[in-house]
Amino acid sequence: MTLQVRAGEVLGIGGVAGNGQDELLLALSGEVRARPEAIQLGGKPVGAMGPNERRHAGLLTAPEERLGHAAAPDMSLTENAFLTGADRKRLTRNGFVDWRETQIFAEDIIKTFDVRTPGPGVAARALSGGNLQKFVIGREILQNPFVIVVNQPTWGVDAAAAAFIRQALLDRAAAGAAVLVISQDIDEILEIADKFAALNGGRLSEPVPTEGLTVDRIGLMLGGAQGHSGAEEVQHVPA
Amino acid sequence: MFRLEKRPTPSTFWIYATPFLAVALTMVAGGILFAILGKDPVAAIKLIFFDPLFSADYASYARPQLLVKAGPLILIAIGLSLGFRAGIWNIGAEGQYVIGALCGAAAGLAFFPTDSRWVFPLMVAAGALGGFLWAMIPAILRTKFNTNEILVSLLLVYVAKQLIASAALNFLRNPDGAGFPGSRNLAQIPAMANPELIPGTGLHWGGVAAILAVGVAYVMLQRHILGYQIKLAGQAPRAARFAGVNSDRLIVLCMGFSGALAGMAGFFEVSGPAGQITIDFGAGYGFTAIIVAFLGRLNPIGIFFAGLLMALTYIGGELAQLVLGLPAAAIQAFQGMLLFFLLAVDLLANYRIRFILPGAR
Amino acid sequence: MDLSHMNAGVLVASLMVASVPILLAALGELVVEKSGVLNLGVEGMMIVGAVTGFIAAFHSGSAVLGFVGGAAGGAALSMIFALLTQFLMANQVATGLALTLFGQGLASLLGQSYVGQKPPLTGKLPFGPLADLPFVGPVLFGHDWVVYFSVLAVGAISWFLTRSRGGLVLRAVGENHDAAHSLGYKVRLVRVAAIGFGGAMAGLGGAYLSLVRVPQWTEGMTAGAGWIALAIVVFASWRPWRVLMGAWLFGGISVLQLNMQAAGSAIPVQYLSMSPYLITILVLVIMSSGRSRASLGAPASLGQNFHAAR
Amino acid sequence: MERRTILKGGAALGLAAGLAPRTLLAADPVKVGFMLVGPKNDTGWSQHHYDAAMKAKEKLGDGVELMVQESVAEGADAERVMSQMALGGAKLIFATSFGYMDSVQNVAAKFPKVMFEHATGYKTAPNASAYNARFYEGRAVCGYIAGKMTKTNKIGYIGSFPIPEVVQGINSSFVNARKANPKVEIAVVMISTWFDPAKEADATKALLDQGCDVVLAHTDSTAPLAALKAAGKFGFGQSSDMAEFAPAPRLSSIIDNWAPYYEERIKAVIDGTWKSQNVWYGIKEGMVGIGEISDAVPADVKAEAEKIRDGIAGGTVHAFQGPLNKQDGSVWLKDGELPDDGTLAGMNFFVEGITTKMPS
Repeated sequence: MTLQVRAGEVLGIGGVAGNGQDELLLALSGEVRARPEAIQLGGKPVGAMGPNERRHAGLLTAPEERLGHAAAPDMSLTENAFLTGADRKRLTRNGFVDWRETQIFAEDIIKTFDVRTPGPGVAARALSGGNLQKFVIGREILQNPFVIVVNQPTWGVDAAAAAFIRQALLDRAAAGAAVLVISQDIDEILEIADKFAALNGGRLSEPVPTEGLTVDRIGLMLGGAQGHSGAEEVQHVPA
Repeated sequence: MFRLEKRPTPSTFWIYATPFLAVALTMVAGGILFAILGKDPVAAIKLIFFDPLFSADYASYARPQLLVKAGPLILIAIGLSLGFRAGIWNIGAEGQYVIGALCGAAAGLAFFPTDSRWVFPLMVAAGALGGFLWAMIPAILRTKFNTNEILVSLLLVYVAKQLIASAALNFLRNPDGAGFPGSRNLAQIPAMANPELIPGTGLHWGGVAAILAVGVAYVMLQRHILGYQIKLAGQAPRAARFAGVNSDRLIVLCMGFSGALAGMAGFFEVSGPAGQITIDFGAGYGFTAIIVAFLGRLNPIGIFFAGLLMALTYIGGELAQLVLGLPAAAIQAFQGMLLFFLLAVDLLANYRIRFILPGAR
Repeated sequence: MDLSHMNAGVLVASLMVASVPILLAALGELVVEKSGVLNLGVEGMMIVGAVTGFIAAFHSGSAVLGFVGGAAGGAALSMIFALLTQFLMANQVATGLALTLFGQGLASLLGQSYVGQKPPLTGKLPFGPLADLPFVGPVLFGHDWVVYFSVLAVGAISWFLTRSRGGLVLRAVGENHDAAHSLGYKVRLVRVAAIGFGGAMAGLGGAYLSLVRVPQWTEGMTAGAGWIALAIVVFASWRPWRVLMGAWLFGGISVLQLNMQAAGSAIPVQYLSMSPYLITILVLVIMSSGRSRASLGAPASLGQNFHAAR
Repeated sequence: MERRTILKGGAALGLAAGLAPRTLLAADPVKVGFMLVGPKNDTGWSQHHYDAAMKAKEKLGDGVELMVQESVAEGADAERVMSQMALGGAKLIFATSFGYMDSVQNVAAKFPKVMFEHATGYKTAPNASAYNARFYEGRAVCGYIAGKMTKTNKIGYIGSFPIPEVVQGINSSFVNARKANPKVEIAVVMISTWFDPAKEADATKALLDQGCDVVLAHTDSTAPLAALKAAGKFGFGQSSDMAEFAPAPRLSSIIDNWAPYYEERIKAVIDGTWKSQNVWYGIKEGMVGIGEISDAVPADVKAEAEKIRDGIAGGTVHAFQGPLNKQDGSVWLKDGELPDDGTLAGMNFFVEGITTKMPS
């Protein structure tokens, strides 16, 4: 599979669940590693890096499963803010966690992303799905990523929160980041993405511009008509 | 009917109140047990919980003994608690304890006779290293060969016991001991002894190490990134991978740390209260420490008090045997009850009990 | 070393007998763990089974009733564990260890007036001339009924877990209790039943010690067999036939090392004494290397308490 | 009874607060502590000490009060238990396991007014005695019977650890079995524990599988006798008479008989005549007993065995008497020579003819 996302661009990846969405995210987040050149960030090979090094390089991700994967259910929001923010928000000093700074970061997420919660000390599992999702997406976006990858960003989220999250992703693209949205919600992709690619049986189609894309065409793509195989290669090209 | 409802955050009141409630319930249930055995329940309970601390006859001696007995339990339990929090099951601390004692004693006795002041620190290091290396066996088998660490660490306890028995019989046997098994008595060799540091407190270097370990573990869990990773790996393993926690590294660290602490505890015991390597060295501290770790809710401060409470029931239990002639088995059953109650009432801290009418929802 | 005296048939026959207590207890624990519960109290349940089995046999004069009593005693003790972990949400590891402590104390108290008494005999099954066949005789036709029962139990449990609906439910509960709950299975009930079964099997194992192996009631007579049983379950990757293999491997090496000593082996005693533990570890390393955790068969919900939110 | 003691203790507490150990009231009985390494009903080592303590108390009556502590681990626990006994008013404390030796020395130094008796060790102090039994004398009699009774010319010996006491027993059994039967061989199994009935049974079976038909056990349970009974082979009672296994498989037994010594020493404390000593008593003093020799043993063998027993008691027969060589063929005892107690006590070699290697 080869895919390329440019800075300032939103690429939507559609497909029926179970066609490799989770694997794609794990490969991009660094939980599953590859050859160094398999994934390049501004021409820099990052494929062999683990999650933290990729974050350091500016590649941030938000997995589909909120409780248990993107966030630890029994930890507080502050602790969950630390989960991915430790490096880019400089939340450690000589290996020690700066909880004050971390809490400020968590409060910033809560405020900026309108997370409805009594405070950053609340456990993640006490939040509603939409609020936790806003927190998770907000946590990544507020770290100013060069590339942000989200899987099912608005799954099970109420309409208002979903709109908020989509807008935040668009804003991030406008600020110069490359945004990769993996979603089963085709309407969502058509709404925010510049280009669309279909994921089918672990294969990704050639991306096409979303503008003027017909429903029939999408259907064909999702069915695998334009399957396209090859080495897994993801590139982020600076604009 | 009643139903349990998980609290969003544990109740602060019940976190502190439950141990007292559990002790009170144990007094009642244990009292019934003692009464069935034909002993005065009030006297027995008083001997177990009160006399070691306050009686004029026993307290002056028993109180410092509390720290002697609790020291190794706390030291081992602190190490274990980190692994348990991360979901790494080191059940073989008893083996690491025994090997630590063996290595520490052997390192010192290799220099016998000596009065160098460097021998004791060397022995501490050797003890910690011994426990560390013994724990590395399950850790490395787990990370390299995916072998279950519960089984390996547990079976290695028996191997360690064989090793120490043959050390007592052969290569560490006291050459001046008329052919009898057992090493030289380290407590009688000034350079290698681990004496009571402040008279009347029972505090020896092992106790100091235990208190230090409590402090270090507390700070680490609260403030250090490693503590954060440990908690994360235990609570949400997928989130830990997402956060970039290296699970192999964590296994090696946690096993190594608990092994080193258990090894140190073994050495401090052999150089102080026990004195020598004997065939039967190792009185189950490594297993009791597992209970202590959980009684303390895997929290360093909790473990400190859980260790003292366990020690109290041992010492008080001995008194009850001596004075009332209670069988040792009754004390064992009593301790089991105390643990049951402590574990059961923990429920109140984490859950709310709601009474509901049948049929209603 | 003179090993010419070693008779393979006799050796195999002795290892079959020697491993019965471990085998029974490990089979019970296997079912418990398959349901997602980790009960470390096997040693405690075994010793209580040993004493209650002895008491039942002693008073009834029937060894069979003794085994029933042993199973009942182990199961009764396991209900304390069930109450604490399934209803009061207590930590399973700590509760299991406390159960061992309590069980040992309780067993000594119960057994105080039975020390030095003799139980009714459990005889070998009469196979007539078959028992005199070379090798096959002692191995297949020279045992008491419990030995055959323990091997049958392996088959029965294997069948139950893989072929029966009940086994399917049990495994579903152990793999993912939330999903099992949402499918309408009674997670708690299944687990309590599994715990009780585990207790009964551990009790049987204990009773085999006090009624056949020793046969007498003595304090502390299980001497760590329960811990070995726990290790065997892990060794077996939670598969019944491999429990049998593990128990026989461990029992076999234990018996073999004693035979080698008796035959005047040149290997130092201390190494022979360690050998059952070391070889078990070694075999496990060979078997488990290169496999992922999932394929090792540990039930995914093992050790986690279940609480239905609604 | 216990209740009264507590109340009295409370009164004394008021009178003598701060004085430890508490001064005895005139009417108080003498308190005697017994520290056991196993449970008091383990049917073996600890039970015999406990039973002996009870017998001694029975003889001495109300003037004696026992403080018993079971299953005390060696090391810090032992030291604490003895200290608490001393603080609780014990005048005399029996520590009944070898591993307590250094703890006894430590506690004895802390409580100079309390007397201590340590079993099977060698260290003494002005207020601490050592006492031990010459078990090997009893083994000599059993070994002789075993040598006569074996048909396969192979006897077995189950030991715990290769410590001097066990090595003495093996050597003594073998030397005297050879006297009875020059062709006899001995197979030794060490099970690395004093008490594990199942393992003891396995070890017995292993020895039987290797062709032994008489097995001597030096571990605590009756499991070896039960296994021997099932196999129709012979053995001996260990520590106690184990008469329930007579006449077969139990041919005779070697009995630990501590009671007379305990009675004597407690009485000495009551009378104020207790003095520190280091004794090693055998058949003569009655600390080692030979149980009734069963009818399974032919009359002439029985008579021979009894002659050895009485000879040892009378000092005319010895378990070890030269010429005897060590396992490696070097001379241990010249013709007619008797070993000194020092060598015997620390015995760490096998005699010639035993094929089992001494672990090193």
